[in-house]
Amino acid sequence: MRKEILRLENICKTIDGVKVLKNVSLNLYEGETVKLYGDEGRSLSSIVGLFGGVIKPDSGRIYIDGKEIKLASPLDGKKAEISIIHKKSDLIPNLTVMENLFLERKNYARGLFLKEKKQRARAVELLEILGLDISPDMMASDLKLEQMQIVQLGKALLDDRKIIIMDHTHILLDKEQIKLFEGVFNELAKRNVGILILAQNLRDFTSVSDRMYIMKEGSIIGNLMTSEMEKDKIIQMIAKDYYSEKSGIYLNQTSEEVLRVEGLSTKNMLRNVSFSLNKGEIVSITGSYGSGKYEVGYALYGMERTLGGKIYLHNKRIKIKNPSDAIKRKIVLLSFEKKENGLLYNLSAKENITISRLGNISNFAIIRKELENWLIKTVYNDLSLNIEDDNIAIEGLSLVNQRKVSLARAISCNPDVLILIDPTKGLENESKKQILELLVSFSDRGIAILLISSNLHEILQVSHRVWLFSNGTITGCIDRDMIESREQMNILSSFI
Amino acid sequence: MKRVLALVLAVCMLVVFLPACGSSTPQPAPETPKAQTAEDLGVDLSKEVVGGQKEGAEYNFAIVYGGVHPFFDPWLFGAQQAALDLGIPIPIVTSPQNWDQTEQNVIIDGLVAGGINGIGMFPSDAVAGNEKISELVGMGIDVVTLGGSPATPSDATFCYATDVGASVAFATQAIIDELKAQGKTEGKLLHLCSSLADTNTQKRQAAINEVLAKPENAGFVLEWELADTDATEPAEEAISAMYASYIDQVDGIVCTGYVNAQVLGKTMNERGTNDGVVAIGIDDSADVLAAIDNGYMKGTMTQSAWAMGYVGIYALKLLADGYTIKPDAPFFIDSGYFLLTQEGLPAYAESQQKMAYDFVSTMADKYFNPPAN
Amino acid sequence: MKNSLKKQGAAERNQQISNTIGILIVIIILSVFVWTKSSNFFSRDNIITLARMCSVTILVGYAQMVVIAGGGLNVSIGAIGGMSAVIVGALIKRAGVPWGYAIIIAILIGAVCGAFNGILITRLGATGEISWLVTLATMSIFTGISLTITKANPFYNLPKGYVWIGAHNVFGWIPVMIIIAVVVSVLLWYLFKYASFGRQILAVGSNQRAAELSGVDVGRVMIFKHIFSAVIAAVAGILFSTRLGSIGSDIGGDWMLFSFAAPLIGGTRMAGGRVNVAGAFLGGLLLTIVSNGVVHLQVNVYIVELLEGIIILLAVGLDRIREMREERRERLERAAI
Amino acid sequence: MIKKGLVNFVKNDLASISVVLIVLLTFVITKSNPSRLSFTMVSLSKDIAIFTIVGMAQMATLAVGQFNLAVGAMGGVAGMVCGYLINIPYEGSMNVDTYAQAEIGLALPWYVGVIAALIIGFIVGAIQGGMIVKTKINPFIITLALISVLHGLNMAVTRNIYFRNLPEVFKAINKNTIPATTTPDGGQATTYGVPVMFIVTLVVMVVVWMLYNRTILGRKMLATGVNTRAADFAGINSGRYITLAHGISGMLCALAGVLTVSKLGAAQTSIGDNWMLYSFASAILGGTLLNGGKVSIFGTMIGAGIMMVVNTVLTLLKISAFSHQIFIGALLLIAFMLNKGREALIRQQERAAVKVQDDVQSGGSKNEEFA
Repeated sequence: MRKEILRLENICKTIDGVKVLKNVSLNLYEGETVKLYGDEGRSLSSIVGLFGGVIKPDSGRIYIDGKEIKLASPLDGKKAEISIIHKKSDLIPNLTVMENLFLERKNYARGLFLKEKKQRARAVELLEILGLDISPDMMASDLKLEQMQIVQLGKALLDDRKIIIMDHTHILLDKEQIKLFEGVFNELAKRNVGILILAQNLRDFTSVSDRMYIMKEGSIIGNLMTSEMEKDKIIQMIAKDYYSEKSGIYLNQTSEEVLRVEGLSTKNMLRNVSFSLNKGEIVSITGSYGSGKYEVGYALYGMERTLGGKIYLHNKRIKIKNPSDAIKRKIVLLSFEKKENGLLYNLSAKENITISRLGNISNFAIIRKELENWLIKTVYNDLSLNIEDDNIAIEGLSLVNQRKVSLARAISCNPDVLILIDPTKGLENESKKQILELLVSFSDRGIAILLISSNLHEILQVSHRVWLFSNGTITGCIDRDMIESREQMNILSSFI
Repeated sequence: MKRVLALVLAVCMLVVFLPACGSSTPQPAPETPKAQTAEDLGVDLSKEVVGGQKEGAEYNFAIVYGGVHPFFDPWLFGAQQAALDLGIPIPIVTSPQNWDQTEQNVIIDGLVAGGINGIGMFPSDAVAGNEKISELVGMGIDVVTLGGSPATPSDATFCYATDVGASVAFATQAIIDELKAQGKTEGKLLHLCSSLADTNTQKRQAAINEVLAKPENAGFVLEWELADTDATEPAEEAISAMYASYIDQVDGIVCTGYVNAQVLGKTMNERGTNDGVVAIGIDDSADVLAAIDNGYMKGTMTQSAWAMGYVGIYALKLLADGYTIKPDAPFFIDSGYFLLTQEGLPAYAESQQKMAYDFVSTMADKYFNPPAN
Repeated sequence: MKNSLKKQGAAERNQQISNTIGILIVIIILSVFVWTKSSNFFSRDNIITLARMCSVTILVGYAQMVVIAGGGLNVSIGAIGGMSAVIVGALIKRAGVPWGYAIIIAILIGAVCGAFNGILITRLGATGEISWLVTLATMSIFTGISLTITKANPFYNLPKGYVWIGAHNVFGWIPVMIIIAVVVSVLLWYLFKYASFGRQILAVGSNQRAAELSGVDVGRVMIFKHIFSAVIAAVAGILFSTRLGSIGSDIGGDWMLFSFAAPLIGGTRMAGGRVNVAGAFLGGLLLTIVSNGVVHLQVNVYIVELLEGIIILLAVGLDRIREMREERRERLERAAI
Repeated sequence: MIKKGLVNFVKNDLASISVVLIVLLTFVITKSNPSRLSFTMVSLSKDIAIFTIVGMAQMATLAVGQFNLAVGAMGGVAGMVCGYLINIPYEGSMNVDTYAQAEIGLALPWYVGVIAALIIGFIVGAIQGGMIVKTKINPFIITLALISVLHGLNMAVTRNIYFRNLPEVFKAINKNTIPATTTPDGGQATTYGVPVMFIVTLVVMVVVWMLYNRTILGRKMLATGVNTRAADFAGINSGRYITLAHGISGMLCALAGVLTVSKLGAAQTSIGDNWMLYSFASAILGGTLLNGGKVSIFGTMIGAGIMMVVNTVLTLLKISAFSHQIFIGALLLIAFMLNKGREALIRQQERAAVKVQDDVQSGGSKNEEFA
């Protein structure tokens, strides 16, 4: 029996009132490569945070080499012989590769000064092992993303650490690069290093893994040996609930076109994106991290400089320069991909809702209270929202109510097109359902909804059509009727 | 559109009506009195100096203030008048923005680079200014210090300034004498002093204490010093607070800062009374002169700021012409001070200039040796 | 759960009130303390003096508060105030413009200065921590302009009507200056409470990105915020010059410290998004009482500056403690859901 | 065309600002009186020497993504400490001529005073950094309040005294040049050397360069500056390095303060009063990024050079000194714009390299927990 080097026992963690980790237990033996597959990036990130010492578990224990340890700060993580490869590079951009590699290495320095020659020799050697054809004097900011990750792997190697955690959520590597990583992992496994790969897709690294954990909504629902691994089985395991859940929702669709986009391109991301949106239709855009799906929304909303492309609203060509322009044309975007995109903290729910409509409810720039109250009341009725005290600061509300406040703001603008980015991110099942029901009710009223999301769950539940996005353009389109089929499921899930 | 129109209308109305409410004919400001030429005042300027344009001599002079301060304002006119009288190019008159020696040095460096060969300056800092003066003199640039003296020993040719200590001592004694004349045997004095960073402040503090320590002045004490009141805001704040709190306990006020004297004068004019306080100001700001005229202030210690500029340029011209300072000449040349009271007010401007002319008419003989050849 | 939320909402509202009452108590204690040492503290003269001096401090605090509310800092307030006053002086004395027009023109020029600040900040994309550096540069420029205008020579003998503003007391007790300060306070309170513009400032201050996504024109709000701040600063500078009876280039030179202190003491959040107009008013009053009390108590002049520094440290310390308390409350709340 | 030119200007920033400095210097050389040239250069080089160190003091805090408004106050305190330690007390009674003489002073050797001042500077800076790290209060407010506290403390303790009876060796830092300036009797100096002060600054620059390019400490401070979070992940105790950076800043302020004491020939409380704006301007002009993570030591010297030479140029152009401040402010604005260009350039490079900029999925949790 090989030695167990890492064990998590019943780890629970709640963030923003959402249980992201529910009684998670897993273990890792030396020389073993284990993949942890999960559908929630947040849950996976929390596990990374756990090892990094930046997230403290609410309950549960961590054992390393059979000894219980506490990870209270990043420094503890270092001491605990764990190397983490973060998905977002933690290389220091304006230091060179070599400087980054040896940033923390005491034995490559004499007192306060650095031993440059020794460092250089080691760096060259290391880059060769890693198969990276770059100079050690290259600035970290000039590296490509995957190269950055490999350099981080190099840092891990340099450490001679026993455990490597790789955060692979939402990263798109091409086959070559995956091969490179796999080679290094194999090498490491021979040196008895335990490797834990956290991934949100099924493809990558499955072949090098000895085992695979499957995580769904924060709890581990399966632990398979690679030999037992069948894609279909896993998909069924994950997607089981989706089939049953989605049937209950009535879908409404007309053929009156509201929005048409032709050949939209931006400087950095989008290439020639064309699509159209009908009245009362919910269309989802999904794709992996970095595919450009979010940028579509922002470009439509006037927040990304567009290089080319035409946007037609009700068959009339329009130009959108900024969000207030968009709102005037009844296109509203709500984004929840990052916290700072969301709400106006410190302000009350009421103020949050009416902020986009101040021009309409004020006279001579003075807000007329009766108009404001009327607007609030209308919106509350519309959403059957019940916030008893709408003067309290927004932080005082539960997460789902905060979301509803955002939706209320959107509805207060009477939108024709509603663009939503990750609308249920971070919510619990019950709350997710409430939000999705609201979306459906909007579409019933004829609002065209563009749902940009990476959550398979919600896409499958409410969409009429799904567009697959990669490399800045639409690569596939799936109609609702077809989503049922197994093949489409496969395509979808491989993207996510 | 309607809104914009309404707004524009409102603004227009405001613009039209508001000024109409106030009285609005601007009163012409009493500018610095028009300088009269020496002949007007019946003073003979040494012909040699006036006409003595030495062959090949350059007269690139500059006057540098110590910092931004209203006291310096008449310097410019004095210096210009001197240049006119002497028939030399109009000197550069400039100033650092703060009372900061480093800043003044930077300006002087620039002037030197531009070929200045004589500087009349008020050192921003009495002690630290000396280093620069030594450098300048080492380079063969003539330096005279005006208004404020550098700490001695100094390499400057001489210092033409009011003896601030003596001036304050005189004022303090005058206040005490006045109080005694009113029949008081004891009294409390208040000292409104200038910036603490100013070394003259220390001199003045010492002078006041010296006067009060005299046996015949027993009974008169210095109640309090309000320091750092040589900028308008702190002066306004401190003086109005002082008026509100303990003016009734104070018998005499001696001001040693241009701005605090001005604010005190303004406050007295506004109150229309001197609250039974004997106050002596310093310098000749409009408010102080008005307060004296109204009889609220007993007087003000004046030093001729105009003369500073005039004498400075005059002396620089002498030095440029090859005159040398007599070895036995004193370093400090007292520019004199006098207590300007209500009676002296009408002839004030004239007397100030006369003082300067009188001084320069004898300066060359008294303090300088003529050029050897 | 709903109940607890409701309670919390009330607490949220009450916090501003309790905060304001807190400052009021400090003011009362301090006043009584000074009064026991110097019986003239509550004399009519001193009350008028206090009212006059604090009206300027309060306005300066407001000028800063408006900028802080929208998430920023402005160190050029004093320079704008001083420059506006100097322009009034120059217009009256050099150009012979009636003083009423002069005031309006100077305030408009102040507004232009604010626009200059705002446009530079938005155009240079200077957001966050370091945006104040732009105002440091403009401070130097504005100060330079007023020095160039005055050549260090103050304007004296201002028109009677002009000086009347600073000297007159309504009913013999209420200085005109404080009336103006109160009027501005009411306007500001109204602005932040009822005007769409005020709410947009708060929105940008609380979360710039979210405000932008909500359709608030962030750039415009930033520019107008600075214009607004500059106008208040100009009013403060001009008001102060009516009090002084002369206009020199040194007006506004030492406003920087208390422009921050007044709103911060009053409970305006440094990070932006929350203001307390009444608090800033009292904060300004408190600062004035301190500097007035220093004269009354005849505190040694050498330690006054030290005192000021300590007061502002205390004020930010309090602000931080409030913030931390709130953070903890938020955490507890999250855990409870 | 113009845009391309500007981009090139920013890309080769060090070279371009050097060109600006050279142009300005050329102007000074051609415009100024030939016999005064060497004097002007010596004076300028002394000013540049001091303000380079002041700029580096600001640079040290900018490197960790912060700033220090209290550079001047720290310099003032350190200068007074140094003055007190090395001043030879005046004995005898005070009269008008000696009013500015301090009766106190320990008359210690000059190096003791200098070292003590540096230590005090470091401690004061470190306290400031510690306050910022521990209380998490906005550094602007902390350093602003500390200006008053330090300056006030300086005034309250010293009562604005002058220490001016300083050892000759100490004053020699200002006066002497290498090689020594020779002055024949009564005449003008014939040869001028490089002022000792300038050499001191060059040495300090090398030390600071070593610190940032060759030592772990420097690396870690830069890492903290560019991305505190990433630094935390890399196991760097960012708080410690922020504190250290403020300490180093304080120490450099102290050094500048000591040099100013030598230059003015007296220790006084007003030292450092006008440093703040210059410190930012020279550091930013020189290419230190406001967002932290990049320092430019040589650039700081060029930046300080531009700031100093501009004053001379303005005086030579006979522009009223009252308007100088307008130009200084405008220079700071230009520096700010340059900084923006540099940052945009770096971002552009990053974008070109990294396909994906935004960190997408874990946003929620990260903002909560990792911030």
